[in-house]
Amino acid sequence: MAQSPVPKATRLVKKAGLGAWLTALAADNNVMAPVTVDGKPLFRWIGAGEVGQLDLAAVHTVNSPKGGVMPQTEPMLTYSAVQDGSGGKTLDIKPAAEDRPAVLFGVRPCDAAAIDLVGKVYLTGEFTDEQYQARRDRTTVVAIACAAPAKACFCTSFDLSPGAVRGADVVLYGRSGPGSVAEGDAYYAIAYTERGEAFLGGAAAKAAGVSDLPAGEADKLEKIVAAFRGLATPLGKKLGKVDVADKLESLFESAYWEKVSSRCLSCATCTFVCPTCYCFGVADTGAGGQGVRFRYWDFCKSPQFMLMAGGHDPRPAKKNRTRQRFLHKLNYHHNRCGEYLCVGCGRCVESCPVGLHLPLVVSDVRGLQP
Amino acid sequence: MSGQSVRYSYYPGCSLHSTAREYNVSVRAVAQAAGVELVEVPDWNCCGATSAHATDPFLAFALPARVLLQAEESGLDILAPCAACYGRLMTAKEEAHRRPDLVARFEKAIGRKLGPAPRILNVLEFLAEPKVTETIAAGLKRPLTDLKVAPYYGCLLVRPSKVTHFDDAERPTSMDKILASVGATPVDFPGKTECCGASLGISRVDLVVELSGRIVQQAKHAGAEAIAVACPLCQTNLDGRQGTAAAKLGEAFGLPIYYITELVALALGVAPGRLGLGKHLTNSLALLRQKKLA
Amino acid sequence: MPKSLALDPKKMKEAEAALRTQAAKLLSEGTVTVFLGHEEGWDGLPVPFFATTPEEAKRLVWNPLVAFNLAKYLLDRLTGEEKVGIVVNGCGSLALDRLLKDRRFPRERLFVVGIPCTGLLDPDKVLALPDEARQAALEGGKAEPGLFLKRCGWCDAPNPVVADVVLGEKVPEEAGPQQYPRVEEIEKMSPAERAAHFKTLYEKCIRCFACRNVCPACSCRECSLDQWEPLWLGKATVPSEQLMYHFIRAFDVAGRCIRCGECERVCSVGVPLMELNDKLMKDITELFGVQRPHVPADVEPLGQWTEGDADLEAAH
Amino acid sequence: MATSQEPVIVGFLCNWCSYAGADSAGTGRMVQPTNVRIIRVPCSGRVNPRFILRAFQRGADGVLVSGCHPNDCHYSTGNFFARRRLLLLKRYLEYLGIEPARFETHWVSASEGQKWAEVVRSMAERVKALGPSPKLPSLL
Amino acid sequence: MKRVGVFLCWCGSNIAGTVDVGKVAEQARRLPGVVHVEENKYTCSEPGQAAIVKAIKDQRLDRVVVASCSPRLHEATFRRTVESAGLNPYFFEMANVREHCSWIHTDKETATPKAFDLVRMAVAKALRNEALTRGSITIEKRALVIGAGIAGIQAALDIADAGHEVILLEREPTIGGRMAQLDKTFPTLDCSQCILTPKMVDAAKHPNITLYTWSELEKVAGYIGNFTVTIRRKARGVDETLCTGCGVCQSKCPVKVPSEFDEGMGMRKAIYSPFPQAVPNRPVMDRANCTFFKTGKCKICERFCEAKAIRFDQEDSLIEVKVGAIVTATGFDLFKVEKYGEYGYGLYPDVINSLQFERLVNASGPTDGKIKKPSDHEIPKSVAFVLCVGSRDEQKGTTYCSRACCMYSIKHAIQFRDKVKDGRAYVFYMDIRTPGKSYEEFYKRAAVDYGVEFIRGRPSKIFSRNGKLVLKAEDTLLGRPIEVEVEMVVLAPAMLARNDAAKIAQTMSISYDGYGFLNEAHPKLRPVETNTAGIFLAGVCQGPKDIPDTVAQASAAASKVIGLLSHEQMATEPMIARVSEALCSGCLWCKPICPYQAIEAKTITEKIQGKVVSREVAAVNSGLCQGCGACTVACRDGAMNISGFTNDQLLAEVDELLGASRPACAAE
Repeated sequence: MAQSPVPKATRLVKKAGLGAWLTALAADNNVMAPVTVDGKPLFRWIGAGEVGQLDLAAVHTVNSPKGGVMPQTEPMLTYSAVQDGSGGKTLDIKPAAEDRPAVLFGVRPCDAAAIDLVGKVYLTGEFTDEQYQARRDRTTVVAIACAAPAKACFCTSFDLSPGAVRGADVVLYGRSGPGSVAEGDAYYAIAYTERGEAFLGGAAAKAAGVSDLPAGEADKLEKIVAAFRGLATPLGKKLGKVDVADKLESLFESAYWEKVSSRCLSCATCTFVCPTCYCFGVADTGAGGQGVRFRYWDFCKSPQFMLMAGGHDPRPAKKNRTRQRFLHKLNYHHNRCGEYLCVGCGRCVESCPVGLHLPLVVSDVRGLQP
Repeated sequence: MSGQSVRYSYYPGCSLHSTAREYNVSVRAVAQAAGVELVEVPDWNCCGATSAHATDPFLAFALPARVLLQAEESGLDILAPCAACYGRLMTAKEEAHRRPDLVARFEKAIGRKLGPAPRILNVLEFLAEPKVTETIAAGLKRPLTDLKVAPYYGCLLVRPSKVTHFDDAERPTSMDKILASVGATPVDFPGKTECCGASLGISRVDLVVELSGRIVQQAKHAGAEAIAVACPLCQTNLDGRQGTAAAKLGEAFGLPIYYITELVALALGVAPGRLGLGKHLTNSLALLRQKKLA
Repeated sequence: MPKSLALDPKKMKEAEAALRTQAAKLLSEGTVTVFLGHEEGWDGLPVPFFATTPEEAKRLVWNPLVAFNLAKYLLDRLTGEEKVGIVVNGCGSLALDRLLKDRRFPRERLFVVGIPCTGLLDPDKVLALPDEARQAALEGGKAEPGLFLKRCGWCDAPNPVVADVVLGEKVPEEAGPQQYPRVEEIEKMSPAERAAHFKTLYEKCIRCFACRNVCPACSCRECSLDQWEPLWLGKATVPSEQLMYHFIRAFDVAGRCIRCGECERVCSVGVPLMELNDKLMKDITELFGVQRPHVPADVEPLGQWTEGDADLEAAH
Repeated sequence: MATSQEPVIVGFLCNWCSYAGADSAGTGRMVQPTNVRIIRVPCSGRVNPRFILRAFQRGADGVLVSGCHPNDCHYSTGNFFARRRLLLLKRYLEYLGIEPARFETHWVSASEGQKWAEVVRSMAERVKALGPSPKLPSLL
Repeated sequence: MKRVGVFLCWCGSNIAGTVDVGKVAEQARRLPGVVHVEENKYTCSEPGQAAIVKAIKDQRLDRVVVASCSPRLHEATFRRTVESAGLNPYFFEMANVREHCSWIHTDKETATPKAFDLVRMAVAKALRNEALTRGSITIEKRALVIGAGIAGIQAALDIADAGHEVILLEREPTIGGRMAQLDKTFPTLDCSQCILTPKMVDAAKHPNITLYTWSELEKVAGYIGNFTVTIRRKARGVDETLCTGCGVCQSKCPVKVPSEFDEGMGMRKAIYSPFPQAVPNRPVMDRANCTFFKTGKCKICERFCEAKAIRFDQEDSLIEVKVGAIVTATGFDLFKVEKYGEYGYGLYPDVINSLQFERLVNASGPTDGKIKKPSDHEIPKSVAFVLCVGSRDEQKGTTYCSRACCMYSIKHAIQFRDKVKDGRAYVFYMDIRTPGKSYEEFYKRAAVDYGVEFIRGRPSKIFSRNGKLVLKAEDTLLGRPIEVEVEMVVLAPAMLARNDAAKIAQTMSISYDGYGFLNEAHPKLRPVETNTAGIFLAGVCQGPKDIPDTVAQASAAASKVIGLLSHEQMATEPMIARVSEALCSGCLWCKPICPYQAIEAKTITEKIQGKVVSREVAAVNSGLCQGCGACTVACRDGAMNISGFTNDQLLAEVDELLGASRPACAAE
């Protein structure tokens, strides 16, 4: 595990105060938080009126909070035809309007790590995605450590844990340690970035009764944080550390891909619930000389994803597309960035209608002959 | 008489309560004989004939519309024996479809919604209703055998046809059929639908005398012994102008002018004495006695 | 039509054995080169499985959790010459028949093993049960009606309608008009309430297209909703497009939906998709007298007309 | 967008009867409200219910399909197919929360300019009474 | 990038009076793809079209939008214009801002934005217009003429003389139609029969003409150049090939019923030829009145028929013919004058209608040409002719003028004065209309030479007085009421469309107006064509007219047919269904929907993932497809499309209308 992150500020927030905090935040920020709609836990933008639906019980929302920094559909620019001086016309192009600052609240450590992980794709190297950068710059990530990891959780198969800090500005740790947080109980709110520090010192936090740590609790805090970080994950235990990057180098042509992909439905469930999938497409919509250019999540499992004008498709079959998705996560990205493109959230395990997911592939690959 | 009683809303209008009381009597007598109940429209008002409809389009609509509204509650078909009343009610019914502006103004003025208008019957339609025809078919007490009667329809029962949708406006036959059904001999004559002069009787007596006189003359030349009418004003003009007309046209007439309901009532056995035939100006009892009908 | 649902795990066990034998025989004799069935997946739930050798056929399972309709996988094998074996229960055979009627797979390249069905359980619900209750349901057949797949509640075709061989005895069928209580409830709402209802529940859609991809009535080579010209469906995931996606798709399968409910089952965010399909099927029955097509007619309900169809103009 | 202006009704008219009927109304100078925008199609049977859904999606306040009278179709049976599809669609739209008056189907022949004008007048009135059609959030 | 030119027509003040064309132009300049916007006073005029051609060349336009009148009027015109400039004609698109906008609106404030909407939609569609090529089909070189009155006979003879086969269909027992009932024709007073019967004989004997009398149109399928027509040959009761036309059967038949041909003025038998010169000279059996069919006994005709041609057991038969063109000449009915109760028709026997008068005055008619009163067979000394009975009367009849009644009533008056030297003839009229060569002179002659008395006034009533008929009217020239006593009254009824005109029109898929008259494609420029290609009109079925006009129209229709049949092949509209084979899944649910059986399965081979595979897709027979588009809706793949009305184009129109820029013009 990497070196322990250094707290910049530590506060205490009562569970009962969370609502007030979110309400206060919603006044000046776009707030995204887990809520339950018709029985399904979802990460959603919520208004002040929806704070009551906050639901921190489920470890996994169906979707991840990645939409908070990579909206599924995001306007990039607007255009309109206007008359120029000489009776002709010209295009008036305006960048998309900037959103308000955003707070992603109640993010699980795996999802927070995913934001950082994906950020490397967008923000490092030759090109910087300015729109993504701007969005990240105005986003505060408030994570919450997992008191009881779910059956499909395997963040520990990577350099993460139910109490990990990566990607988060603030992490909330249940004051009584792993296990459920009772009513009347409280969270330690620990800022690990300057942004987080400012956040905990902000007006909204004050309004919510975020207080200083009672004297003498520092020791207890340290133990509890360590407990969270030492927590095992059920699937992680079964899977162990993911270690297949090198082996996959030689398995591109393996018959395995044909076999494992045959039951794939070619739907986007795995991609869209995955916190680390980041591919997008660009499209225009408009009429009469006005319109919007926007990007939207695309998915490599789609038969249209690589289809080129003229009909050629470099990945014509499910085999090619399935291989692409898993090699990207387990090999290509690892080669480029030195880490897997997966944080072990387990959503693909839970959501794939046909049980075709990353842990399965990892475990299958281990058994394959190179 | 078979079956249970049938009910109609009854709109007598001003004439049947005043100058044409005997018309009222005979309509009710026929109704009674046929086992039909006539329920007078509560708090009815003037139909707007002549004065209102000639001067104020809104009032011309509003007056009959209110009558329809008053009748609405009973849910019954309306019988309007006076041809002018019938014409005004039918016009209002037609305008209610065509003129939402009038309806809106009316509803605002009266504070109530105007529902769909009921069926409006003139007296000839009433006499062709199943209850009445059944009664006639069941047996006449006093068939009007040998009585040659010219049916005179006047103008308002059949015109304008797009409002009344009743009979052939130029060659109506409904009254002919009723007369035949009670045993009389209908006499076809050219004056059937000519104008009697109507309310010009007050301002242009000379015209009315000529118009009414010619109608009576044509009926007589066609062999009629009497004329049947279905309108109070027609009755008044044809009946009351015969003397003056005789002088003008150089020919005496003496043709009794009966309301069609009087003849039907007689045939159904109502005693002539009950019908107020004495109110007519041209002797209408003599002919009946001569034919042994009274 | 509330049905009396009774699981028979013993029968299923017998069927499973017969299925393995049958599939192994078909594969070894070369009648088929692949056999479409289920095997036990990572977490114990059956997943679709394609056996290519008699050896692999031993991995085939048949238990109360084999909810997944296999027919759609035939499309992946459309271009070959190979003969394909497939196992179906009642609803699986309806899906198969749908594809056959849509001419999406040649019947002569198919060998269909049918198994009469005594009901299936909802895998998600079973998985969430405590161990003992799960055991009781799966092995003892003791399952609350709520544990069954929704479609079992309205199933009137437990026996395969297409099969080359049937394993096990026919199950008695309960015929009767289909009931649509959920639709009726929505019909009682005001237009504004209905609009709000669909907005709330349908804007959750994440446009993963799992519902379409699993639907046996959706078998186009390239879905028109994926096409760019014309752009039937905008790419933006905004409520207006999310709802339109489902509204269009439901109308496209109107009269062709087999009421298997797989679209709703595979939806990860829980969009109640059958509310649309059922409404259309209910109206098609009411308006045109066409029942849920067990064996789809040679002409679709919307591909025909009669002089007696209600006059639209008068409907206003 | 639609709130500040007159409601817009999209009309899909078959080329042979209703489009010609609307022409007749024009030739006869039969004054109508300006709400209807006509899209010419060969036959009412050409009208894909998706077009109608699309129009409502994009904020149409009403949609009107008009074709030849039953049995009078230029292509003999197109309007019968249309009738069935659109009948189902009408109930479907209602179910989806679109007020019934926003979608109408009429049969107007080439000679029925008067009827066309009346259809336009009455539908425009009904749609106006309903107010603007609710539009779901979109990028535009 | 496409280059669209938009041409906004003022149509004089027709459009510009209600639409601010300049403002629309200014807005249109902003539309995507639009590189040229131009206003014209009259775009369809020579200079207007020249401007389009010039702009296409100068501005390198590849799409043209004209905002003017209805495409039903000028789409073809502008397509030719665009084509003449070297552009594919289907790159043209039209916005109907006249019939659908300026003519139906009064407020410039709202009409202008609407016009702009229509232009936007047309531009959006035009951007998606594709180059289309016309196909060709073989033409069946045979024509069908429906109705063998003078119009049908004339058309049939003209077409046959040009060397094409003609099938002449007539539902009555004989050809000849209304004209055969007439005595003399105005204004020349030549004998109707004398000029008609030779033509009837010509038609019967012409080697290119096949005559089917006592036959009706059952069904028309197909399209221009390739119609398949089903004809019902009604059971005649007589074997036409054996019958010699000797007439013994009719002379022996014991049954007498009023003759339709004589308009009830004379009698005929239950087996009969309507008149002696009937063509073909073969009787028909009237089963409704035949004693044998009523009672099972009689058969006198059979007994006397030497040719053994009587067939009691004959049944209707259906025959199918293939033709390339159809002329509809189905004629007219007369207004039922009974509807004028005040005129006493039916009550007074001596009130008759004009056609009855024709029969009375006709030398071969029931009275041998003597004008006799039906009541007492005496010669009337005075006759009143009443015009406009049913014509020009919105209350009881029709709004239109029947066009021929003035002239034939004048003719009747002259004929009466000619035959009854001391008689008096009165004509009651509203207006005397004589718009024809030598017509006004004819009218003058009636008044001056024949002393016909013309009274301007419409009788309000006809009644009987002292055995005479009295016409009550207002003489509107004198301004006073009059009464005229006559012995006979002749009512001139309006000419009406056949009572089954709508059915005929539906059978042929052509349109008809509110009166039931069949519609021409354009009232001025395409007067004998219908909106269904290959079907033409002649005679009164299209609208009231007299014999000269009818014959002229018949020849015009014939010349159109001759022109069509002179080609071996003809170009077909390319706006028909087409399949994207790449998208087609081959479900073929489109097939049962096609009304023309134009869709079949077709096997294609293609490479899929490197493998050559064959699969079935739908294929459209371009000769059969008519472009209705019903199949497109059944196609979920989006593989089926109609060229010119593609899904893409129609959606573009919807999107453009309702999209972002909707308020662009209105907002200002």
